[in-house]
Amino acid sequence: MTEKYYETAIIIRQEELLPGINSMWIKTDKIAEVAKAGQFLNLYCKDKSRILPRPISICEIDKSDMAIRLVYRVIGEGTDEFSKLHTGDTIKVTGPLGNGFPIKQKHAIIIGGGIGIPPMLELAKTFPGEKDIVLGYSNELFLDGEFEKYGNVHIATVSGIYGTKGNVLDSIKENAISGDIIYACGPMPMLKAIKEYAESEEINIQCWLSLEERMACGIGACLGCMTKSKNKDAHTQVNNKRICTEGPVFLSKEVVM
Amino acid sequence: MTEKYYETAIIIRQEELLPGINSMWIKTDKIAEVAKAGQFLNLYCKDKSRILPRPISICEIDKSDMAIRLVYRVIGEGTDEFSKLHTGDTIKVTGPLGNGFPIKQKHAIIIGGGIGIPPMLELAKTFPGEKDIVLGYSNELFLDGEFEKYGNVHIATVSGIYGTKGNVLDSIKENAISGDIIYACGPMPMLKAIKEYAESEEINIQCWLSLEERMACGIGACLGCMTKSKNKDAHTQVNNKRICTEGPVFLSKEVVM
Amino acid sequence: MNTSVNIAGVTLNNPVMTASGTFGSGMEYSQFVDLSRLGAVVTKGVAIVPWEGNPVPRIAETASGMLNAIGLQNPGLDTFIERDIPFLQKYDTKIIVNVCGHTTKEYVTAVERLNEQPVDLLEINISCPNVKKGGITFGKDPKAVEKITSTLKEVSKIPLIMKLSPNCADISEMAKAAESGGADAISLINTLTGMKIDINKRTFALANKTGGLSGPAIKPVALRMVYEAAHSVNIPVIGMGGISSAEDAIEFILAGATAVSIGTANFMNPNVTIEVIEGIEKYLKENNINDISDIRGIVE
Amino acid sequence: MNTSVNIAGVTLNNPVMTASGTFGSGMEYSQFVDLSRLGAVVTKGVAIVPWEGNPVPRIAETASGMLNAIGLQNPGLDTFIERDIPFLQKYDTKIIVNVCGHTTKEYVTAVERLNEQPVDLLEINISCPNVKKGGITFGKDPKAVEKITSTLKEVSKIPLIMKLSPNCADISEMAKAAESGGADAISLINTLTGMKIDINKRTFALANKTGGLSGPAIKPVALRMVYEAAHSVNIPVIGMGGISSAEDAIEFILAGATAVSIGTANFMNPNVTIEVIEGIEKYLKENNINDISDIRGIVE
Ligand SMILES: Cc1cc2nc3c(=O)[nH]c(=O)nc-3n(C[C@H](O)[C@H](O)[C@H](O)COP(=O)(O)OP(=O)(O)OC[C@H]3O[C@@H](n4cnc5c(N)ncnc54)[C@H](O)[C@@H]3O)c2cc1C
Ligand SMILES: Cc1cc2nc3c(=O)[nH]c(=O)nc-3n(C[C@H](O)[C@H](O)[C@H](O)COP(=O)(O)OP(=O)(O)OC[C@H]3O[C@@H](n4cnc5c(N)ncnc54)[C@H](O)[C@@H]3O)c2cc1C
Ligand SMILES: Cc1cc2nc3c(=O)[nH]c(=O)nc-3n(C[C@H](O)[C@H](O)[C@H](O)COP(=O)(O)O)c2cc1C
Ligand SMILES: Cc1cc2nc3c(=O)[nH]c(=O)nc-3n(C[C@H](O)[C@H](O)[C@H](O)COP(=O)(O)O)c2cc1C
Ligand code: FES
Ligand code: FES
Repeated sequence: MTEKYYETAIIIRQEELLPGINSMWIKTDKIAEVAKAGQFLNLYCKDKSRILPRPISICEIDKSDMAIRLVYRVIGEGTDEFSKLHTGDTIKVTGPLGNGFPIKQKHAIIIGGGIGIPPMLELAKTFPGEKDIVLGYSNELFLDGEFEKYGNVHIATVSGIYGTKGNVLDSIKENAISGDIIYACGPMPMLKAIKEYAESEEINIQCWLSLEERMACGIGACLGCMTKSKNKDAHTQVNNKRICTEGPVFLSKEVVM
Repeated sequence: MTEKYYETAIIIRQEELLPGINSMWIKTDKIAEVAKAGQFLNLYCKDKSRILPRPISICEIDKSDMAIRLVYRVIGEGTDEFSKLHTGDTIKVTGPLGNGFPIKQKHAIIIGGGIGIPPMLELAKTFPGEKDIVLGYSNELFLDGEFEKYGNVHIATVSGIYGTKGNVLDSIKENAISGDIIYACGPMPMLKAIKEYAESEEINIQCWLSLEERMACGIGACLGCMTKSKNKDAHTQVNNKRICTEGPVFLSKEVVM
Repeated sequence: MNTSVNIAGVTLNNPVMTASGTFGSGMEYSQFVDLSRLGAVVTKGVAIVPWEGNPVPRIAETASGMLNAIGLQNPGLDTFIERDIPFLQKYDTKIIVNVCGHTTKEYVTAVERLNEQPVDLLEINISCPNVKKGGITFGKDPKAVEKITSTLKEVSKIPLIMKLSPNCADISEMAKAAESGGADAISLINTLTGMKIDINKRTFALANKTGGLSGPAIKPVALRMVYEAAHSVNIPVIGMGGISSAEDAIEFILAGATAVSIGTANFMNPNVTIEVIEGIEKYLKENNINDISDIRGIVE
Repeated sequence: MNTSVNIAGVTLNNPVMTASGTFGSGMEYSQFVDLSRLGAVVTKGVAIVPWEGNPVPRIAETASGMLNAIGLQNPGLDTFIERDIPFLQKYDTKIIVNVCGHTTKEYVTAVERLNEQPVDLLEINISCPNVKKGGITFGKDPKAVEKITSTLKEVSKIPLIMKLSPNCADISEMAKAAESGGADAISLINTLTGMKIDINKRTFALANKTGGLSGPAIKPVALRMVYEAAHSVNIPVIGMGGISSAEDAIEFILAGATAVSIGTANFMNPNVTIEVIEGIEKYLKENNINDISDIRGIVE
């Protein structure tokens, strides 16, 4: 287990990337020092009627400034509360949580879909091997420019206004992208399709998926956030894995989705 | 019934009069126009875990600016929330609520104790007759200077560091204050003592008391905020009066405390 | 788009009504709300004679909820009939009178007197946790519920809604008991019995020691019970407990409620009833639903 | 100042323990909390063999509360005995093992196996609303409570805490039933059964449809039940339900609880247990109370 900390972080700055998609840098005390790509934080609401923390993935880490970037969609009351925080305001957070992406020296295909794109940025930044980056959007783009310095970026949009018309797999096929390892985060249907693709006979490459589920504790104590697993899990002794602890990143072949 | 409005008011400014005692001017849409001394507002919290509005008395009314001043003690989570509002922030309010002080052309003794002092300011300002103003504090003074332009101000402090050592009745006796009518707001023991004093044979003058009780609706619907009354109340048909509606200001002889 | 609903032959323009005891007899809230827009006004519980209620404090706030121990203070039927019913008749809304009593006889007498009045429905409160005699004592076992229901059905000319208590082990049993007693509809939930202590004064926050918990805090319990009740009986179910938005109201309708009552939320926002009505209309429109009954109970 | 309390002969350094199912077996929270400072750690419910629990989603948030339908997923006694008990033994705290089962036999077998283990107390969960068999079925009528209690008392070498459900009509009856069955202590409340519906997806928020409501929302109900239970029995009462601050904990103690458990609040603040312990000490000091037992149950 990496160390985890419960801290009061300070908002460095916050901006809107697109209507309803916010980017927020926060200054942490110790979390940034130990955090890595693919992990997440628990963000606590100030409003006392919202008692559960909100899990948000780490989008970027700036160890020199002890800062962490979070990019999130304003979708409900909790994220709406966060979106109103200004420079200098504070927020309680716990982290870093979860396992993060395992880094392998290979040619990676890094895939992000929708609000699953932000966690791929720190991975793209820190992944040491060659990398193709495939980003899927429904329509408007965000963060795409920031990926460009780290690899070849391929865009897919459902509407077709940018890049490949279709989803990330359509882009992979259209651009004949290949590699030795896949890392992906995004909506469940996308992850299922990628799992199938990566495990198919003709492709058959290692594939790491970042999963989501409703959480309460975020640290492995409540057993709220399960994914079905292929084999019996060592911790739970049943075919269930804790997404917050054994994940959120899983080898595709280990999980049943 | 005066008109009542449910509005979004805007904070004009807020300052601390003493540690834990705040003064806040808010701009209303229509409330200030119809409000009068002795009435109160219901202030709603933004935090959704605090569902009941907080009743706060009107301290001053500025009809030309449609503004209302509220002076309140920061005593719990709701008033703590209000104390953090800044110029330009909004707050939902209902008002004006309650009956207010009945104005009579007489020599008035206006008595305020502790956090019961603020509602007496608008009364002192608008009362047309002669007036003696008696303010009771435990220790530190607030608002006392603002009363001075409206009448003779007499101070009592429990600690004795300012004015009469003791309570407001001690001050009345020490200064041989007399008048034809009493208006008072303050803690229950003070109000009980004033009631007894005013109704005593040697004094025997009309006495109006502003009462407090836990409230839910603030407009007479829930029957939460009763005071026992001497006679059967027309609305309730029992010896109970709604403080929020028939009060908060009652003729001392009509209520049983 | 049709938002009207039918309860025991009475057609409400929309499914939104007020919860008894939180809206007086409508007079006070009429300053904020056009009562003609409400599906129905449910009045504060009324008894044959005036009741004094409990000592104060009667109100305490809790996390996303509140406790009340009003103790069914009410002005009695004479004043109610003379003052409140004529007031409500001025509006284009349905009048539902909530009735309380200490004894079966008191309930019977009240119902008999209301028989002659221009009211649309009666809601019988057998579930008030805040009075020592009457109220909940009738509502805590299924046999007593069935008995009082059938007794009142015999005398009532007006359709009866039996209001059930959540302070029971099995709400479907209670619902079935009301149905077999002949109830025309049931409403639920009344408040959950709760307590608050002031640790500095070392005393109860309410003079009555316990009070009824209401507001958003209880919504999950209320919704579950409404779902269970709606799946146990064939009479209409009026759902309430913590509804403070159109979304909340729709949850209850999806769970099987024919209509909903809004109580504590009136204290949180005096306009809430209208906002809920408008929000339901918006939801129906956005989801291309022509009749509100098309979504009733569809989440199973 | 003495904050220690005694439950069935076991002395806890202070009255603050964790609520079963919210704290794992302490391992995860040991990163935030020094377990040696806790009065006791109550472990997640454990059964004789591993349980899979319910499908996801298992968690939903509600106003000042949450619903869970974990379904008592647990690794089974083998793993628990091998991994979790030795872990907890490293700390200077008491070990309370929460036990669940589908049948009386399963409970009996579990208790027999735990007899040989270095645990201080057993808490028997007969009140889980989230499993179809077992759990609540044992906890919903007083006779069943008395029966399972006496059956387990016969085999147990470790003192027994019976954990009661709030989903009943009369908690004092349940408390008395546990006492006459021979319980050494009772704990309450488990969660209130609740429901949430997603109106856009038109489906239940939890895969299990219903879940258990916990957190600050339920505190008034929990406090009332603890008060009633403490006034009905002579065995110690462990109070829980919505405690998230020292003030909350003190309310329960004033109402008669010997100890308190903190559940959902751990999710709101991983340090909460320590803050509650420190806050209780501060209260005692400020009020010149030398022994925590001097304020137990003094609000009557
Ligand atoms: C490991 C992990 C990483 C995540 N990373 C990101 C990210 O980087 N950016 C981002 O925008 N979103 C991310 N999410 C989703 C994010 O947690 C939810 O959108 C957020 O909790 C919604 O909160 P809300 O109060 O605005 O919405 P509401 O719908 O009002 O929330 C109500 C409750 O449901 C929970 N909830 C709602 N949606 C989700 C969801 N999709 N997953 C888990 N819980 C949910 C909330 O936490 C809260 O408890 C992540 C989720 C997980 C599990
Ligand atoms: C008619 C009226 C006029 C008032 N005018 C003023 C004023 O001008 N200045 C001022 O400082 N205070 C005034 N009060 C008291 C004020 O309402 C409370 O101090 C305030 O509600 C406390 O809220 P809180 O959330 O900070 O405290 P908490 O204790 O956290 O409040 C919890 C609940 O108790 C209620 N409550 C707490 N104390 C009181 C109280 N004394 N009276 C009524 N309800 C209470 C709150 O409204 C809330 O519902 C007035 C009260 C009434 C009834
Ligand atoms: C202040 C108050 C008074 C109430 N009085 C009554 C009453 O007289 N009769 C009754 O049947 N229910 C009464 N109730 C219960 C409500 O009608 C309703 O069943 C309950 O509050 C749950 O709904 P809510 O959460 O929307 O308030 C009262 C509730 C409150 C808060
Ligand atoms: C996620 C979760 C899991 C729980 N699991 C158990 C359990 O295994 N056994 C048990 O007796 N109670 C269980 N409970 C109930 C709690 O121990 C406690 O009784 C209840 O949540 C009320 O306390 P709280 O409001 O402090 O959480 C669980 C509660 C939650 C929230
Ligand atoms: S969220 Fe509690 S175990 Fe994962
Ligand atoms: S607060 Fe509701 S009647 Fe006065």
